[in-house]
Amino acid sequence: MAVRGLAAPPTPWSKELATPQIDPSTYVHASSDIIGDVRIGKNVHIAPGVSIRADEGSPFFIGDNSNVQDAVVIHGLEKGRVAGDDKSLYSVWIGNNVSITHMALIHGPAYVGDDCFIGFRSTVFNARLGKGCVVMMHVLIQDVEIPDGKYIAAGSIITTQQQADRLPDALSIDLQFASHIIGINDALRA
Amino acid sequence: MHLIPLQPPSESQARSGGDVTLHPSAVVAAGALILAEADSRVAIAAGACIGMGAVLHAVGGEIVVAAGANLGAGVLIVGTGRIGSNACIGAATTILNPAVGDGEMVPPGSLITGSTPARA
Amino acid sequence: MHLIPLQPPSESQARSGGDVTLHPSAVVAAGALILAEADSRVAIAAGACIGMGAVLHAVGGEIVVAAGANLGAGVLIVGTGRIGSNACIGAATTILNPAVGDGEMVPPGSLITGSTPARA
Repeated sequence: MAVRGLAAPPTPWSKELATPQIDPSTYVHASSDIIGDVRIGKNVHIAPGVSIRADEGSPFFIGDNSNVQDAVVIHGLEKGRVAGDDKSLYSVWIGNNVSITHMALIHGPAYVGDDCFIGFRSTVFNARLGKGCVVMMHVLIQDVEIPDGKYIAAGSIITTQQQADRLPDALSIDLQFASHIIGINDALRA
Repeated sequence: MHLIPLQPPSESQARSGGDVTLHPSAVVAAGALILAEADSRVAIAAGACIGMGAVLHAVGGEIVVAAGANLGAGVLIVGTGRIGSNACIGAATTILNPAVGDGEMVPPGSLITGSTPARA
Repeated sequence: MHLIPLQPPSESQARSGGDVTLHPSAVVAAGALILAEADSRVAIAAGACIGMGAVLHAVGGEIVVAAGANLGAGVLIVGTGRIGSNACIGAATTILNPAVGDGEMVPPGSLITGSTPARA
């Protein structure tokens, strides 16, 4: 069979990248790929098949007790930074107690506040997501700032600030659903 | 429809973890990830095709991919349930707790979650 | 949990099984899966392009991809039939028993079962 070219050529500058700083209490599955200046806090769970590559945009921050499920991709554009909670600049900031579920894509510049839930296969790119937001599945969030505590319905495409400003608040039923999905992955943490 | 971009395969191998049974005639493309939690299992029957970068993650029971079923690239199956024989799941589809009938066709990019809460 | 590789690593990231004929000038991207069941075959003609993560699964006969046809990433083709010469199948489209004419353009994300196209 003729197969020509590689889908993802190796980055020639990889050897010069900073080493990730990962708290010893954090679990990183052996099949996950974490490169560059990535700072990961306490009790974080990085599931199989996750790719966190700070090879273009960097650094990345992932706060305590956050959960990154199977096949999540975290990457950043070379240009564009967000202010983290420590006032420093990051390509990707992910706060504490955040759940990034299966196949989600967080592409910097991006800020995801504490206690957010990102549903299956959703994308956050060039955006700021306030604390406690519930993003359901198959959502695209791009070029917007979303206030704290908002609910983004499955399949939404939020790409203008007007849309972002009109989002409804997350309800307790949404938070219950989110914790149900998070629970699905908790067994792996043990 | 917003088409979710497919990720190129990060590696040429597919990987599995936990109690995963793969029939010798089933085929699995590059970058697929098949995981069964401690109390769960995944069974993939004869002639099934699992596309590039698909993720199957069994939680709380069994995921069965029946004979001749086809999962397109980037399909995500989570929870417990069955993909019927000769069913086709279009690329980039997400299914929570699947109940896909024999020969059923699921359009690409679909989101099927039985238990999403209703909002007032 | 240790992840067990499902297949031995191969140089090519595309996989084929069964009676698959690929013209030397056809190209197949990474992660593609081309499978012909025991009684079936797949024939890919000169200059055809098979995109990343595409799945071609011949069941009950032959799948022909004619000269110069282009299948986008994540396309899923199942059953038996023909993709006409210089046809273009948009990314993530699913087709059961294809009957795509020469030069025909199929939008990305389509679901085509029988001869009735349906948009996802």
